[in-house]
Amino acid sequence: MSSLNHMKRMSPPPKLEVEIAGLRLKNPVMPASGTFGYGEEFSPYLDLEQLGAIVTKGISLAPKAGNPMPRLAETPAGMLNAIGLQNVGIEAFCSQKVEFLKKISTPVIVNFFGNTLEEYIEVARRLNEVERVDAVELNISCPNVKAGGIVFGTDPVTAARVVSAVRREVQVPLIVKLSPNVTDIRVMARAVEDAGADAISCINTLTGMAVDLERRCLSLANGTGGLSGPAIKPVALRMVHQVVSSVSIPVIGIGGIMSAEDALEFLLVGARAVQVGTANLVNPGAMANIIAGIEEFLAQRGIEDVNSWIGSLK
Amino acid sequence: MSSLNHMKRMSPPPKLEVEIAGLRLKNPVMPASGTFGYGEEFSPYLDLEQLGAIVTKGISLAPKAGNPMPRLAETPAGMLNAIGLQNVGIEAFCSQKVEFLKKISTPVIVNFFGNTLEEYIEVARRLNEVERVDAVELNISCPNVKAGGIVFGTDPVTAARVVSAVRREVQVPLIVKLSPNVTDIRVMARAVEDAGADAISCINTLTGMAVDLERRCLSLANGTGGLSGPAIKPVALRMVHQVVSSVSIPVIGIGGIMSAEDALEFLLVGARAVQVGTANLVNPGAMANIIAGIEEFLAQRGIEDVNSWIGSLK
Amino acid sequence: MKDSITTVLYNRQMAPGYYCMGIAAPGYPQLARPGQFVMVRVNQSYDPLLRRPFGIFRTGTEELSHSEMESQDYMEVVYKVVGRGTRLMSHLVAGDEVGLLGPLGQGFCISPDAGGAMRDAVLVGGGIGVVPLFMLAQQLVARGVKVHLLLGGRNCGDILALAEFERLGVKTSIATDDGTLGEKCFVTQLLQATLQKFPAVQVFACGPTPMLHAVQQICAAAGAELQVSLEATMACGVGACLGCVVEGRNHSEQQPEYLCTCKQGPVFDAHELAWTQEALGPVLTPAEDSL
Amino acid sequence: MKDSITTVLYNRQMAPGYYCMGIAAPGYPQLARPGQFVMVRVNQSYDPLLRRPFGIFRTGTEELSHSEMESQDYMEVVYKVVGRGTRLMSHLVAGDEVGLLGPLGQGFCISPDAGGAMRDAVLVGGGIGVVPLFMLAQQLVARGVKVHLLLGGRNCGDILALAEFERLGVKTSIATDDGTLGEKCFVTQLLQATLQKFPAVQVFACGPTPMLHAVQQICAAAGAELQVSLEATMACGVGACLGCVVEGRNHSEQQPEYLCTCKQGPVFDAHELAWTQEALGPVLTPAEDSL
Ligand SMILES: Cc1cc2nc3c(=O)[nH]c(=O)nc-3n(C[C@H](O)[C@H](O)[C@H](O)COP(=O)(O)OP(=O)(O)OC[C@H]3O[C@@H](n4cnc5c(N)ncnc54)[C@H](O)[C@@H]3O)c2cc1C
Ligand SMILES: Cc1cc2nc3c(=O)[nH]c(=O)nc-3n(C[C@H](O)[C@H](O)[C@H](O)COP(=O)(O)OP(=O)(O)OC[C@H]3O[C@@H](n4cnc5c(N)ncnc54)[C@H](O)[C@@H]3O)c2cc1C
Ligand SMILES: Cc1cc2nc3c(=O)[nH]c(=O)nc-3n(C[C@H](O)[C@H](O)[C@H](O)COP(=O)(O)O)c2cc1C
Ligand SMILES: Cc1cc2nc3c(=O)[nH]c(=O)nc-3n(C[C@H](O)[C@H](O)[C@H](O)COP(=O)(O)O)c2cc1C
Ligand code: FES
Ligand code: FES
Repeated sequence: MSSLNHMKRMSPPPKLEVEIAGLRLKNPVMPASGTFGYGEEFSPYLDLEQLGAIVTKGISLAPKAGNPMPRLAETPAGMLNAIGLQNVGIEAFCSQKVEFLKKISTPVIVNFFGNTLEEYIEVARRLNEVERVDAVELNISCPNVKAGGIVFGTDPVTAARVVSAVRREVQVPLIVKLSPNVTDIRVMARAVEDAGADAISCINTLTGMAVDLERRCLSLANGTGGLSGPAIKPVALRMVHQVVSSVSIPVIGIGGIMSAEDALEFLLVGARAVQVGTANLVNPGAMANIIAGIEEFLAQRGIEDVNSWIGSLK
Repeated sequence: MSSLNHMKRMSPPPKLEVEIAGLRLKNPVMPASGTFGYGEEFSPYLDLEQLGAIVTKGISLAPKAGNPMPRLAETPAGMLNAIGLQNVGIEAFCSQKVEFLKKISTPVIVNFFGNTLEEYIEVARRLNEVERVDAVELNISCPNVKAGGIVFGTDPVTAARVVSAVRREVQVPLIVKLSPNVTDIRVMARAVEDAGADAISCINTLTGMAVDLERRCLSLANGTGGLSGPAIKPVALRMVHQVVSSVSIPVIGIGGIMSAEDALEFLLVGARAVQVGTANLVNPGAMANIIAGIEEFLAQRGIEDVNSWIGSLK
Repeated sequence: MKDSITTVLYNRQMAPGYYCMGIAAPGYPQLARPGQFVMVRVNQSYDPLLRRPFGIFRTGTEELSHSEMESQDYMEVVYKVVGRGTRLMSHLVAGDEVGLLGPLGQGFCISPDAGGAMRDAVLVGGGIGVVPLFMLAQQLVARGVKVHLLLGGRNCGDILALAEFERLGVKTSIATDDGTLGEKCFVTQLLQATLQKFPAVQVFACGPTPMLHAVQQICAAAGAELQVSLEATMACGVGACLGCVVEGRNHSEQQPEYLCTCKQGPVFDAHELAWTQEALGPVLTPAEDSL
Repeated sequence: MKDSITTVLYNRQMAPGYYCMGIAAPGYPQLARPGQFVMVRVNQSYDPLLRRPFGIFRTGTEELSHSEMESQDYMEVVYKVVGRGTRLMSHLVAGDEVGLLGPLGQGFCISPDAGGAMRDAVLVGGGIGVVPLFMLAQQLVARGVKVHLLLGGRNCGDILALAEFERLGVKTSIATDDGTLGEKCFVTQLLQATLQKFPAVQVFACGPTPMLHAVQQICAAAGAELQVSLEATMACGVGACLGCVVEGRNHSEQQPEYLCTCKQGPVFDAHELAWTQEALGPVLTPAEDSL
């Protein structure tokens, strides 16, 4: 975007505030679950107050060990992870992690999952009681855990069942995170909207695999892993565009967002906000740059409110 | 693979010959349809006799105009194409393109598609009469053409119907090329195997999208395009691995193969041969390097026959 | 028509944002024809993945003063930094490796009449579009053709290679949008004036699509022969991917006639092309750069 | 703990395949503790995408002779070219930009007894594993601890930084697989011998996982305290992705206890870890490079 630099900056600064299912966000930028820990890890690199929201690592009922090592493999312009949803469990989350979150005013979205319908319901119920939880993000799309994501997230009937069950448990906004590993994401999007989702976030990782030629085996101990990073951006953009045109609830765009330009692309095709994942791992200050870059881009074009950029694709 | 260079080469050179559904190939490397024209375009850069096979651009019954421009967009470690299956049609193929292919002895695999079941059948029938056609590759997976791929390639029942109809028309080996834009590629693989496919090639491109921020529109005139190149390799490897474990017919691995190492990865997870697509566009001599690299790799490890590497994943 | 890994000989800034890169290119002085192009692979990474197309500015052979009495064929690429690929190129230094594929495509066609019946040629270059015109001018001048060069740009910084054309003895007229060099008008206005003075000459043009559209209309009205060099987003550069097509004169949905910019072009006779708005594809140059 | 874009000061080959890169690193001399590491972003492309972790070899401050009477903090990374990222690094020259995140992780813990009750320390380095031991040796020597350095490698080319340790006055014993330098044995055999001479000392080790396993067994048998610095494939380096974990001592499927190599490590007290075959993850170094 070399041309950006030529132009002069105008005042006043554009408004970046957006609303997702009643949740007001300072700006449309938040971390993607699992790439930002529970927030605390990034406080040396980033002013957490700057963010549109904080999204936590996925929480389950019981603590989860996750997968054996190796859990990571780098791929061209991307990475595979098979963390296996390792997390401290809802108990420890409430007793250990919420304390830190109380110190900041940024909205907190807690990502969660279960291995059974009952677990989903139970975690949702517990989260609903935590004051600091401003919204929940239901992960029905994790491709790593056999008992989890793959079943719930790839069949519209099963997905709808989880969503409506969880819906009954929570008063806070319910965001449902979709898996890209499906034939038609529009069908999934409509199913979860009908079942009561307040917003959709998409996409989660694409299922992939890497091979270690030297050791003559698969690189990840788990066999498959979730592909994220710039490599998946074209697929993510396509799916966000499809979902935006299929539902009337707001959509949060995710997938390979590394720069302000990437974020602006998702907003342009209609995402109301974006989540930044892998970029945080490459550069813990990534989101600060992205927020500043969005502001600069809009200002240079005299766009006064990010909401008039959102969905304004010609 | 810096370690390759340290080791000494052993003799005799390893055997590279493989067999796909009765078709004997000098080596497991061939171009992917649509990235190698009709062969002739590459003769200044490559000795076509070197190749395991030649795979042509997809042929349809009538000539096809393809999509308006722009048809290309570069993406991180990948590219999107929305050529729209532009081709000269079966008539012109037989009258103009076959002549050149007669001058070389490398097996010719003709990729083809139709907009209706009847068109598929008709093209297949015509191809079966052309002497120089050693095998056909049925494209049921093109994501660009609304009337084409998306319908046939993503539903097992429809796919099986096309495959069995075409099966009746051709005596030469029938290779079916699968789309990756499905929830479970194993279901598709089994469906086409049961319907009479002699081999499976996978994967075709992932459907993606790119945005032009300056023009505030989608980059491709067609909106969506097919994502290819290194970016998709992890998804392709996963799917090839899945298909190999689901069917007993041979599988041809495709997706992001740029180097000998990439090709060796696909062979290791069980592909009997590989197709090289985007790499030909970046470097018209790519396949010669890949073939030489495979030979060198096997020789250095004292592996006498590529068939003992194929599927030997630990 | 070869693909090779070769070396950067030099890479000099010509004007802010414009560079001239010399690349070792054995055989190019004999092989390369005016209007042909090369595909350059900027680095060995997969990001960016694709090669970038560049016109051949000029070729030459340098005697090497080293021990061996050898000579070094080279070619020059003149480029503008517009995005990631060209930015990476601008960082290369002598000795760095680049992948070079070419010379590719169909160049300008110099009529057998050149220098005889055809005594005047008008060359129209918009911005970086001047690049393929230099070798063309060289050959026309060598044939005794009188070359009228018309260059356009947004401002004086966009007018390149003036000294080189001067050394050839080519008469140059300049138009800039802001009048910082030459006349303050469009290059197409210069063309109109020139064609009034020298009717029925041969015109050769290279520049952004909107400029070519205007040039085509002026030439058609004036009855002048026209060859244009087109730009398109390219992947392969060798006619394999069909990503770079433009619509041929007889193109229709029913009877598609697509021409590959890389293989049947980049230089086309104006008669070969459909001159509708969409026929030549979208305008590639960033909005504020249009002429 | 900062993330910054900074400059390469120098990048010298130390031995075939090994380089030493000086990087401008304000504050590092004060901040960096022995055993800590940095994450380096090699280039701005998305391929390779991830940063690479490197131990901090040493830090320092150089007086700049320029006009301003300023001084320049720097840190040194000593690295082996094993793949794409390190190959790209080896091409960098003074003035190039790199992304630098650090200092990160927990370094070696120097006991308050050091120099007092604890008078001897044994440092065991396998190949490139010598890197974090240098700053450790510096600090131990400064406290009056007698340092016994044991280095192992496949051949003399893998034994690095001998001169630096010599200047510190550290006594070094060497083991190579092929006997081209020091004794022809494994470094673990040197350790065994050393622990017989100096029982109950503190051992610090860094090297490939198989070596660490052997060191741990020897130390456990000899009753010596042991700290090890581990390697793991990393993405973030800050404890966010959970990609770099090892199993803690009490780890079980039911009561998982995973420790992040990047955050709780890379240096661990041997007692913190489970020493089963899988606990420390797979051997990362290419097969033929194991010690
Ligand atoms: C036959 C041919 C000859 C050419 N000769 C020259 C030359 O001699 N000198 C020169 O500087 N450029 C030339 N170009 C254009 C050059 O190829 C592009 O500027 C270059 O590919 C941009 O690469 P990038 O990575 O820097 O920009 P990208 O990041 O790919 O794109 C940045 C911006 O440049 C625009 N752009 C992309 N591709 C082109 C294109 N093909 N033409 C124009 N704008 C484009 C994009 O729309 C975008 O606005 C030629 C193009 C063709 C097809
Ligand atoms: C805390 C820590 C400190 C380190 N300190 C140093 C140091 O001071 N000097 C140094 O040279 N290296 C050090 N390493 C290892 C270094 O990070 C890797 O060598 C580097 O990431 C390889 O990058 P690459 O792109 O060149 O190789 P890749 O292309 O990523 O891999 C090539 C080969 O190297 C192996 N490899 C990949 N990652 C590692 C790894 N983390 N450790 C060992 N082998 C690996 C792979 O298995 C493969 O065989 C350290 C690693 C860690 C975790
Ligand atoms: C290391 C890692 C861990 C992740 N963990 C979770 C998780 O716990 N829950 C979840 O819904 N998504 C998880 N994801 C997926 C991301 O939230 C995001 O959807 C995906 O990475 C695509 O975005 P990106 O390309 O910006 O990374 C994880 C991704 C990565 C890379
Ligand atoms: C420009 C282009 C044109 C293509 N045309 C066809 C086609 O006509 N028929 C087909 O089956 N696949 C077509 N493909 C898909 C490729 O054959 C291949 O499946 C895909 O590109 C993935 O391989 P790659 O990553 O090596 O390119 C095309 C791909 C590209 C890039
Ligand atoms: S660029 Fe591939 S056909 Fe022209
Ligand atoms: S590398 Fe991400 S947690 Fe350690």
